[in-house]
Amino acid sequence: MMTALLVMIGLALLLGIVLGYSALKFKVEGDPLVDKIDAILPQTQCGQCGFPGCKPYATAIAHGEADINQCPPGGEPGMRALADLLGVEPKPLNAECGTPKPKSVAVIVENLCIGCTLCIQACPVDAILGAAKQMHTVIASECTGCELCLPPCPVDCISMVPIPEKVDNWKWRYPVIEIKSLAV
Amino acid sequence: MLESYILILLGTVFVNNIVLVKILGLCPFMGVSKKLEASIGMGAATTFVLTIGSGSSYLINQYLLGPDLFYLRTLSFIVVIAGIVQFTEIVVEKTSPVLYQLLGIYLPLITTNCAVLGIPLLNVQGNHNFMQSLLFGFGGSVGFSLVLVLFASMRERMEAADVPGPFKGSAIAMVTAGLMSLAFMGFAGLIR
Amino acid sequence: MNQAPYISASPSVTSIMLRVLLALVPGIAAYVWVYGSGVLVSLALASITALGSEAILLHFRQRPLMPFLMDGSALLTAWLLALALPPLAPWWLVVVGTLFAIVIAKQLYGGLGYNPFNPAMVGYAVLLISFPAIMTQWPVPLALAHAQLGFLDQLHFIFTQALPGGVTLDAISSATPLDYLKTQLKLQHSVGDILHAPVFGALGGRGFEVVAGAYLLGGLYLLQQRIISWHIPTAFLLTLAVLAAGSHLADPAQHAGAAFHLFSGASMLCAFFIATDPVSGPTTPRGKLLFATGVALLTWLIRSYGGYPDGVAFAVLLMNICVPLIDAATQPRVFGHE
Amino acid sequence: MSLFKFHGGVHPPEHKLKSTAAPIRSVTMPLRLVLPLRQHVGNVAKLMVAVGDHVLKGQLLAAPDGMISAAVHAPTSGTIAAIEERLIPHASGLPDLCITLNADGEDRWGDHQPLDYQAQEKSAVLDALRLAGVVGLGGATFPSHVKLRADDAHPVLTLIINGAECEPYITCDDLLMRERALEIVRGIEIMQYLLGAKHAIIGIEDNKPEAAAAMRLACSQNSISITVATVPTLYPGGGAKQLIKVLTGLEVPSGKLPTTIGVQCFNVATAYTVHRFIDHGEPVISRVVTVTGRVAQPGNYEVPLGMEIFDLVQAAGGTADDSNGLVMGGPMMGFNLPSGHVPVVKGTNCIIASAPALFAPQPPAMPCIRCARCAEVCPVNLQPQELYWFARADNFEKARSYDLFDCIECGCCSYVCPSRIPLVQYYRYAKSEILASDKARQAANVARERNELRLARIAREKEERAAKHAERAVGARAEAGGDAKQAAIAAAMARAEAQKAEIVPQNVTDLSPLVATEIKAIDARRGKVDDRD
Repeated sequence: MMTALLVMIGLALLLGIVLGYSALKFKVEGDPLVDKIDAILPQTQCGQCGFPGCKPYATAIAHGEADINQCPPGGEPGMRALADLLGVEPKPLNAECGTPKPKSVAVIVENLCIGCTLCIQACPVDAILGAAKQMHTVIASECTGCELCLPPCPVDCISMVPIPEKVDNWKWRYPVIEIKSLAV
Repeated sequence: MLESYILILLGTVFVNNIVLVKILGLCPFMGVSKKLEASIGMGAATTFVLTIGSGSSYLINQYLLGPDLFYLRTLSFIVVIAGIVQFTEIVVEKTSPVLYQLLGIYLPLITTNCAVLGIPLLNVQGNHNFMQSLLFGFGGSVGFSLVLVLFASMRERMEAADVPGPFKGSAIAMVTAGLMSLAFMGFAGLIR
Repeated sequence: MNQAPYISASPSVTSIMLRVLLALVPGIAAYVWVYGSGVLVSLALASITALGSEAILLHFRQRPLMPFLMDGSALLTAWLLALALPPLAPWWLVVVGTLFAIVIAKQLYGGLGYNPFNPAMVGYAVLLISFPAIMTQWPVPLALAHAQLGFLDQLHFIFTQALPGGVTLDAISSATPLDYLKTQLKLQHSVGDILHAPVFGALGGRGFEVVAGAYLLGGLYLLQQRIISWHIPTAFLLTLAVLAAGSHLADPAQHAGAAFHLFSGASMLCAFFIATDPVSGPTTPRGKLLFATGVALLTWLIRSYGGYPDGVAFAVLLMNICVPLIDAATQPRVFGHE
Repeated sequence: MSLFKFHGGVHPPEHKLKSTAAPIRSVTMPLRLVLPLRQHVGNVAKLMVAVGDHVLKGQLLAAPDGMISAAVHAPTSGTIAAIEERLIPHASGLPDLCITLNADGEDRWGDHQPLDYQAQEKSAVLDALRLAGVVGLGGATFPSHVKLRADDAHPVLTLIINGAECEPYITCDDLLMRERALEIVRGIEIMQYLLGAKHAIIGIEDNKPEAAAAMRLACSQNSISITVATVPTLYPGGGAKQLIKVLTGLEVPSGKLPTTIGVQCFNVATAYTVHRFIDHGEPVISRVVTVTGRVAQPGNYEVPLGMEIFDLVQAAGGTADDSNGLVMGGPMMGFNLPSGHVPVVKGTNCIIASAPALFAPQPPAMPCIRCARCAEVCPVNLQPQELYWFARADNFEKARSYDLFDCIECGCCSYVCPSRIPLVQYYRYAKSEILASDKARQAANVARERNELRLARIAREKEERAAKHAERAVGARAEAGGDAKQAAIAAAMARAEAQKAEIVPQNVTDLSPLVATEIKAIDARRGKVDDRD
């Protein structure tokens, strides 16, 4: 009995030492996964996921505190990319966080704008130009469509305008395979 | 001598493939075969654990336990394997965070992979010497890795197949594993 | 409305499959000549089962029936399986094998174009493992048989396993040449002695070598029609011949020669009809060579050292497993790439 | 000279004789011309005129915007009637900005002079070409002045002139070479001078012996050495990269320009327009278009740009009764026009009046049986069946790694597919999805950067303000007597605190320390922002 105990204790001790040493030797600094996740997120910084930006959401996913389906701007493809990266099953988007919308940009109705600068402070990417008491305007190419400027506006002069399909952003459609629609 | 070693190796890889013939280690076989990359990592990790585990189990069984403490066999094997798995996990996390994430729960679960415990126990049963044990462990894990990687490559291709709804995912993977096992039966009798 | 390219020049899937079926006809004719017309019953049984089960599954899967039934792929699977089975196999064997091939190996994976395994060979391997005795019980070629069975007798036998009065099972059936060779080798006989037995002809099994020759003929037609590329048949036959000839040279007592291997068992059928199945095979030229070499190597290994008399089915299935990796590893150099 | 081979290729029926019987015919100047500002690859041209302006023939209507862009000119004299979005001949069927020009019937030329190109700096000549609207007329419409700019890092040794015209039905280059060989050779001479190329090779497929003979004759009358090479007829032998391979044995490296291997390639029609501009001062205002298929008088027509395609087809005798649509380009790579009421543009090389008898309706696609016929004919040696497999499943990364972007969309794979799968459509779909997602990724990177800059700026401002506050506080203490004000501020701050406390943050339970610190840091930055006001 005594030998058995000793043997097991010895084994455990030995393994403990090896593991302890390797844990020190191979210590992981920082979290490279966060950046990988952040690279997939659309960087709208819209906060629809419930986190105050894309990076915090990425951090939360990396630590298993948030699900991969909370990003409506990233939509289905974004969720799939995350599922792929993390090796988990894809799941439908969480409707509580919002639903994917066609990509839009904010447009300020300029004759209504009172120049309060509230939207400028709300914009996470500094895409709104203007000064106090001056009319503001949105730099369309920089706007991420996060809608964060909508609530602060006291006169509701900002609207989201979907980006129309033009010759230069037009995409080829998925070919329709007719065989499935062919009745017997 | 060399010939017998080669036969042990070939025998464990193909004829007595641990997954498809002995039907051991199915949990990671089904779990980590969705992506080729992950399956290669899993194969490498398992090969490492199994080879070292098989060798050290032999040493423990032979020199530490002996015939008196045979009842500690399973227990001590599990302890040793768990230690090696832990070590592998630490190394993988350091060297490849993405692989670490991809392997997920299956990495620590190598501990409970029945193949990993099965091989040391089969070693004892077969009265293998140290070299044979090492080769048996290595061959077994190479066989495991081989079919895992082949299976993963097949599953990646099947991803785009028009599989009927109820059979999508794990169900068709099971069917495929079965058919692979069927194919591996062709090796029967090649080497005892 | 159409989209570019507006023009097309290629035989349809159906016409490709029909031409493959046509290429099997000489083989079937030789079969009938050697073994009697019982094989036609097997072919009919397999065809009906294949089309019927395919139709039912397509119906369940809510896919259009006609284009998929007409494509001829189910029929081809059925014929290949029926030709691989013993000619007087009981009806239920044919039905079970075909069902397995069509339902499990083909339709579960999504039907035409999606099956990773060769359906006919899956059906064959399942039967071989489940019913080894029946699967190795081949009729004696008519020329050698002590008793002749007419078509009706054969039909009767297929459905009831009953023989006409005065005829014993041994009188009409024997082991296949490959099987016979294997058992005799185990009994410490040398190849030279064994090949003197009456079941062996000039090249392979007596009678059967004619069937194999007819398959070769059909295969050449497929090559001429460019339905199959030269890679797989050439690599398969060449590898098998080299392995057999080499081992025969090294140890003539233990190994049969190249001609025997090429004209026995399913070698010819495999070279032109089974291994060339595009769906479950590789697509790159180098991949095809690799695949066929692997099939030949495994076939020879299983025949020479394994537990089964013929290894074609297992060899094809084993190489089917490797196809995705083979394809990935043999991608040709793309224009403008190093 | 020795020729080389490229992988694959197909031999579709040519149908070229139909439109080569008659010489190039001219059409009457239409009353109204529609000129899209986007007739080329690159940036949309900048408008230089306004509605109501009267313009002369050859006058600049829109100037190139940036390097990769091309000008648009008035094909005749008249008045600008409108500048608006109109339907253009584009596969998308979407409208784009166009200038509508009402012809005044005088067809009066504006000021135009030949250019003594040897007396000027090459860069000045190229700038002039840029303003002349010269683009590749083979169909790609890439601005030619960019390709003609000699690059010291990659000197061009061989100038290749593409007269292969491999697509069925199209014969506009054939006829141009037969009838205007001297002019083309003159254009080649100018191009060769600009590029500093050692020699020039004209590649012509061997199904155009008349054109090859005409070009040989023209070359023999010219002082510079130009080789006329007949190449075997094999589609897509007229693809620039394929022709370069056939003529020189060199492969243009993937994703690189032909200049990296010392080659530059132009279409014969482009050479012709270069000659027209340099020797006559005429910008690109017309082109030769093949009108064929189910029309009464198939043939080649010299058409002013902007002419409605419907009018052009009428000029060719109108369509037959069974015609069911118009295709721009050839049967292998063309596309359906959204309507006949779209203008002829610089890229319009061929109009085919299609009919079911001509182009049989495509049967439903069957699943891919992996027969690899497509791989056998792919001129780029891709594995079309694998690309299809990935594109079908939206597995874009995999498709990209199988070199999807090397696909030239020639249609050979679809042409031989026994399952009649519209393979090219899948590749186009996958390509445009990948490009869109790349664009989105770039935008996301910019947004991330801007967001980080903003957060940094806010932090910096907060610090500065804190420093200022500290300074002021020191001063205030010295002054004293500001109690009432201090109290008011304190009260306001308390109110703000209370308000803030009411806001309950979401998802903050069970956070890991890392996330918690992250959020805290952001809250801190926010606090700074709030403090500012």
